Amino acid sequence: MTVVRSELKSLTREKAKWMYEKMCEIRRFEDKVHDIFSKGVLPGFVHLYAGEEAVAVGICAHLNGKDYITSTHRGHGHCIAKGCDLDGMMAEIYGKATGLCKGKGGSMHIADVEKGMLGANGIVGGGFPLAVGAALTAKIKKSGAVAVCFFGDGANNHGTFHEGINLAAIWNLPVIFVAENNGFAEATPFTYASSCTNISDRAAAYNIPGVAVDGKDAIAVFEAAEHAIERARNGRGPTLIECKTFRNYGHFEGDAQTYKSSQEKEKHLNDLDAISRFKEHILSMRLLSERELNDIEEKVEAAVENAVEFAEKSPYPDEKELLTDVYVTYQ
Amino acid sequence: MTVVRSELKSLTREKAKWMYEKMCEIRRFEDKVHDIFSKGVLPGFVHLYAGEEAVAVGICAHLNGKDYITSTHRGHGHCIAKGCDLDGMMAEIYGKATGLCKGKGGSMHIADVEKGMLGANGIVGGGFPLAVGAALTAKIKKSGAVAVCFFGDGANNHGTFHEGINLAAIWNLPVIFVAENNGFAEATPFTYASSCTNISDRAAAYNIPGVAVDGKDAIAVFEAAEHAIERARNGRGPTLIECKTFRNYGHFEGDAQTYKSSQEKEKHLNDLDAISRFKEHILSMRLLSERELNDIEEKVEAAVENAVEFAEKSPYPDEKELLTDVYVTYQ
Amino acid sequence: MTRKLSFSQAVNEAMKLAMQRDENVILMGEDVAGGAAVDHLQDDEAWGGVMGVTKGLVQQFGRERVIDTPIAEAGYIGASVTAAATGLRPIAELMFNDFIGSCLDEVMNQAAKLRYMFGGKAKVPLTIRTMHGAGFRAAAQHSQSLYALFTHIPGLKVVVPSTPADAKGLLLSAVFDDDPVIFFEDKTLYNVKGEVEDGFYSIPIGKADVKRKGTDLTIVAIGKQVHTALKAAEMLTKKGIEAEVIDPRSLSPLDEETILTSVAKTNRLIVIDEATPRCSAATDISALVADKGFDNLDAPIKMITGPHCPVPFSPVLEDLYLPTPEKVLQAVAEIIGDETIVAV
Amino acid sequence: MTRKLSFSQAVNEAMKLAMQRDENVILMGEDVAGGAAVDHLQDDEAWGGVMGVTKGLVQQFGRERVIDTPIAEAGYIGASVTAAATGLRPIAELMFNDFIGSCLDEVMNQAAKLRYMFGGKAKVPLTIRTMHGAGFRAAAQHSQSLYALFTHIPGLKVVVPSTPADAKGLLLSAVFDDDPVIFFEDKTLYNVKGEVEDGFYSIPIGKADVKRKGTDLTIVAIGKQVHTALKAAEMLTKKGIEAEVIDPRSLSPLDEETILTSVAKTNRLIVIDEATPRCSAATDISALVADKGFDNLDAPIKMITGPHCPVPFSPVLEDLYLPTPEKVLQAVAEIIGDETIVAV
Ligand SMILES: Cc1ncc(C[n+]2csc(CCOP(=O)(O)OP(=O)(O)O)c2C)c(N)n1
Ligand SMILES: Cc1ncc(C[n+]2csc(CCOP(=O)(O)OP(=O)(O)O)c2C)c(N)n1
Ligand SMILES: [Mg+2]
Ligand SMILES: [Mg+2]
Repeated sequence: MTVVRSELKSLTREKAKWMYEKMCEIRRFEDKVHDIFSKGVLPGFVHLYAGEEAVAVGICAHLNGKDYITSTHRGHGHCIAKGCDLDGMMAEIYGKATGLCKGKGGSMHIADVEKGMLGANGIVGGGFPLAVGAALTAKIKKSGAVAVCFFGDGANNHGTFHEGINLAAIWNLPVIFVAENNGFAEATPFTYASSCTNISDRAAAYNIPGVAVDGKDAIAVFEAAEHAIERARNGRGPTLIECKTFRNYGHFEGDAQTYKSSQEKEKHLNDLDAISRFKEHILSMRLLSERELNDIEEKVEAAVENAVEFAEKSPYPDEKELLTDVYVTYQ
Repeated sequence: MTVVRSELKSLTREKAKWMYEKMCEIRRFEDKVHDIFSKGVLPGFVHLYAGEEAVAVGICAHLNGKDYITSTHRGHGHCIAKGCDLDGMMAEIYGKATGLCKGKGGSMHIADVEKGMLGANGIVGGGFPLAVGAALTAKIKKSGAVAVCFFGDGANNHGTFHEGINLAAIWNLPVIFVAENNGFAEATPFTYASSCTNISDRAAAYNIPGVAVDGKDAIAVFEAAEHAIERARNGRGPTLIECKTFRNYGHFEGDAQTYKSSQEKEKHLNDLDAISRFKEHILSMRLLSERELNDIEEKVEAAVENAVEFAEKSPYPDEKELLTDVYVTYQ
Repeated sequence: MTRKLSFSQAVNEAMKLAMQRDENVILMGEDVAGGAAVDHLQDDEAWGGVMGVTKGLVQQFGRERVIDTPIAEAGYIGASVTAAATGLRPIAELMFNDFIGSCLDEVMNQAAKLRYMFGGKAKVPLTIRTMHGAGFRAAAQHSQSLYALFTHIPGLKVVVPSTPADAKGLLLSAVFDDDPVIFFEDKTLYNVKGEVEDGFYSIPIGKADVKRKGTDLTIVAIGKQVHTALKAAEMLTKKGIEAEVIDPRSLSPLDEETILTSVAKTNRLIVIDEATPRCSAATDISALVADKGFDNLDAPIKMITGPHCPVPFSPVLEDLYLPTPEKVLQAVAEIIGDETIVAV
Repeated sequence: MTRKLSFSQAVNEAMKLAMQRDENVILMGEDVAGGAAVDHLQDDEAWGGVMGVTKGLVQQFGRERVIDTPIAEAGYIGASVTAAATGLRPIAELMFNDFIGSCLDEVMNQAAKLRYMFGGKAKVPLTIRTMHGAGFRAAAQHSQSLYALFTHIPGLKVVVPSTPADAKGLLLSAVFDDDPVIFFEDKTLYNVKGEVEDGFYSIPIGKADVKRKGTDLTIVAIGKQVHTALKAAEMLTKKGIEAEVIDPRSLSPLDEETILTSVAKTNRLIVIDEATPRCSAATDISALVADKGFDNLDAPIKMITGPHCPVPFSPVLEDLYLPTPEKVLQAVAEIIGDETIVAV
């Protein structure tokens, strides 16, 4: 179990509440999508974030509405942690007109630019340069915003990792690169595909701080993020945070996961579960009561049910939508 | 001056002779191209290698005919060190039919695949994956060959640096990555564009050895290469060698080099000159005599004059060559 | 002897035969084996590609020849170029053709140009297999059909098969071709079955196949759209219109002669290409005929293509995106001047 | 008031005006300033781009807005996409269009598609300036004209100006356009001079310019080839043939109307495009007319393009590569059926 870090003043009651709620939302949302998908209702590819909640939530707990994030193909968790609307997300996954992207993007492209969520991304490694660009705007416009780039262990071998981090480093930009090392890229182990021992070790190649944390410990992530984001906001440049984590489901829905051992799966679904650990933690810190947590759980449950209902009742996009939004003025 | 490394047994009389000859060939060849270019005779872009001779020669001194190299836009030196024919090279730069590539490639694409010279490359960073591919063949075919990837400080920020080195590392391939850090990419300083202090520091990100050497000291390069190449041949994987060097001319012909200070230029053209230093060195080691070195210089002088004459007298390619060599069978 | 195989099985069989025939043939790509270096994993449980197309190959040929790669397309596709130039005959898988964005340089500036730039002193016997096509609800970054980009680039050969039998024979040609070939596989065709000859056979690259004979109209269709064309042709028969359906099978080289000969007979041309319309294979074939076949043309050349927009996610929109037999009939109605055709 | 400016000066002036008008306009690229962080370097000695096109801008706008980048095209072009989406209006320079190989993903899958994938909730006011064209003895990897690739991709606008005045007005439109625009500059045009209006003006993207009026034949020519067309037209006048020369100026969107109207009058079309021939802008324009202008056509549509091969280095071969007025005359002779034209 996680050691109580009493010095963590920034983990206020409100923060803890928010974090618990968001973690539950992600878990519930993903479990639900998993169920619906297995019934054959949902179109396309879906990559679920369940199991990795502590990362998105521990990081985004420090962000405000002006801050930016870039995400991945496994983007639902980042969206929720950045405050995207559950109804709009679920509708998007259904391909409905009421979706956050009017149904045109789908699971792999959910975005809410107004909220600083610059999009899930179907291209592995696509987010690095995009995070740099948002941070460049922040720096030039002196907005005080930071940009967080979430990426997987697989993405850490793509050329954009190198180009993006180097750019952020030489321009001293407020970017936090957050590796979600869940051990696998599809069916390929991190240990096979990456020559580094830890992704965070690669930070040295750019003269920026690199830290590795237990990514299933929301408080550890929260703490690491706090330092990094403060640093970035104070104009001291980028940080690379590696969060060691695990995805509860397969790479995408339908993956038998033969490449994972059953002990590993077992352990992560039970003892190491991020939400139970966070719960225990805040209970033992007496930040929130059992009762309060239950209330949150119920609220979340209802919100997700609601989102599904909303999505199912929503209409599909109008035919004319095929040709809108290609250009600001379609030609 | 360089300290005499008496333990360097592999630097035999023959080797030293070869090295001195190749360094002189490169210098003479490039100075000549510079002269001809300034008369407006030569077409296109030309990037001269003069000043960096110790790198190509110190490395290639350990290669045999089966080994591979990949090169850059600044490729003449690599070609010469890998044994390409001076006549064919010069004719290529002139765009003549007798050129190594029948005049179709030009300075930026000189190649001699038979000799393991896999091409100069107009694309910065283009060489990393190409070196990996050649090494993969060597490994699969168990040919015992190694592949050397020459690249500039500018290329070290390109995504292919990261992808190429990571691949070589995880597959444990016989590749030697040789950074020619001449301090500038065009007019942009290494210190601005790269977040690392030394390029060799980046080796740690791939769990491979990284060494930095004085790239204007042929013997230092020779020594570092010896270890790395032996290692690669013995199946122990890639090494990154950074050679700190300096180009005597501008980025390309016509560059006023306002970004370099005059002291820097002065120092490099005189005290730090790689050829004079190597000469002094082998004289002081009594490996070769003044007389022998003079003979080499004369021979080289004649060979380069000859190459120019050969190129000038050679015919341009036949019109039909426009459409040959696109495919093995042109369709 | 022939058996019914799915498109995916046919592609798999071609790779198996190629690897059996020549030990220089290797296969590399993301998860083409799957589970590299996972101790407890039995090779028969390994993924064999994200769609299972390479399933079983690692079992038969081992991880020395069926090589999983990191997500580093520039790196491993680039490596495959020189692996080819130095003596191997690699099949490199680019999982989705959309990922060419990560490795265009290696394909366009290296693979395609090495031979020419080196004055003919190199050859690059490389096959890049890649998935394309809309209709899978895979959205804008996983649904493109980008063969036009590759066809534009001299030095590459571009193959887009429409049936299992063609896929097998063309892939075997591609692997043993001494030039770089980009081999497109429509992800929505993988489960489509067809008769496939067993054993080793190859179909020459650059030879179109007349998938249906006809006299009144030529339809040239690319990849999966060959099936749209055949459906439209069936519908047109009821109206007494006999469409000839040509499957070019390779876009580069393009079998101009078969197309021009057909148009000389039918005097009308429709091209079906699900890719986006501008600077596309559709315009390419159309322009060919507007020049060399002009004197035989009795009607405007119609192109049925995807619209000038990214592929939308929502099923209702994606269905509108793709060509359909109905859209073909609409075009036929226009060039035949008989509106009743649309109602077929 | 107009003055004679070179193409390069006109482009420079447009950037200056844009940066003066809107502080959100920034410029980034390799050596666009030059000598970043070199202490002793005076800003007026800085390169200002590899061809000097951005010279002086860093002096006027400082290194906060004129930003040198490492050789990391995916990195900085990708960054420019979101810099645009989050409130800046970047001009990103891709030194040679051939380097798109290093950053196609950022252009094709991000810049071009963000708006659509996000359901219209993003805009990407980004201009990518890039050099193209053969004739500079720069060989296969620095001489391509790749506008067809970009035109194929929905979501991008593609501009290819042929004169200094157009370049200035179109670049100003591009920078203040809310969609991503790829702006092509032919490196062999940089020193070509022309009259250019001073002050701020813009030319709408999507509007072709009739560079010469004529009645007998329409020539659509792209970029530098407009000048080839004009030369050919002068030569044809002597034979009593009046060619109309249309410069589309932008390929995406394409001003179909101006082209179709011209062909309706002249009944003949030739397209000149120095890029490689397959799936090209030439085939695109040809296919347009073979469909929508078919009824007005009296002759095959001819395309004068580069051949299906990489650009060779040797000057003698490169000269053969490019379109020439003589090749145009040859095509005119064919479609007019008068062989004596060739001898003009
Ligand atoms: C450029 C690119 N290459 C390949 C893919 C196919 N792909 C999608 S997800 C994935 C694995 C990503 O692994 P990782 O980065 O570890 O993220 P995770 O799925 O574990 O969250 C791959 C290979 C892609 N989408 N984009
Ligand atoms: C992908 C790519 N980007 C940009 C260029 C333009 N360019 C040619 S050489 C060069 C500088 C290369 O610097 P470096 O790698 O240090 O090699 P050096 O010239 O110093 O030998 C640049 C930017 C290119 N050729 N390819
Ligand atoms: Mg992962
Ligand atoms: Mg350099």
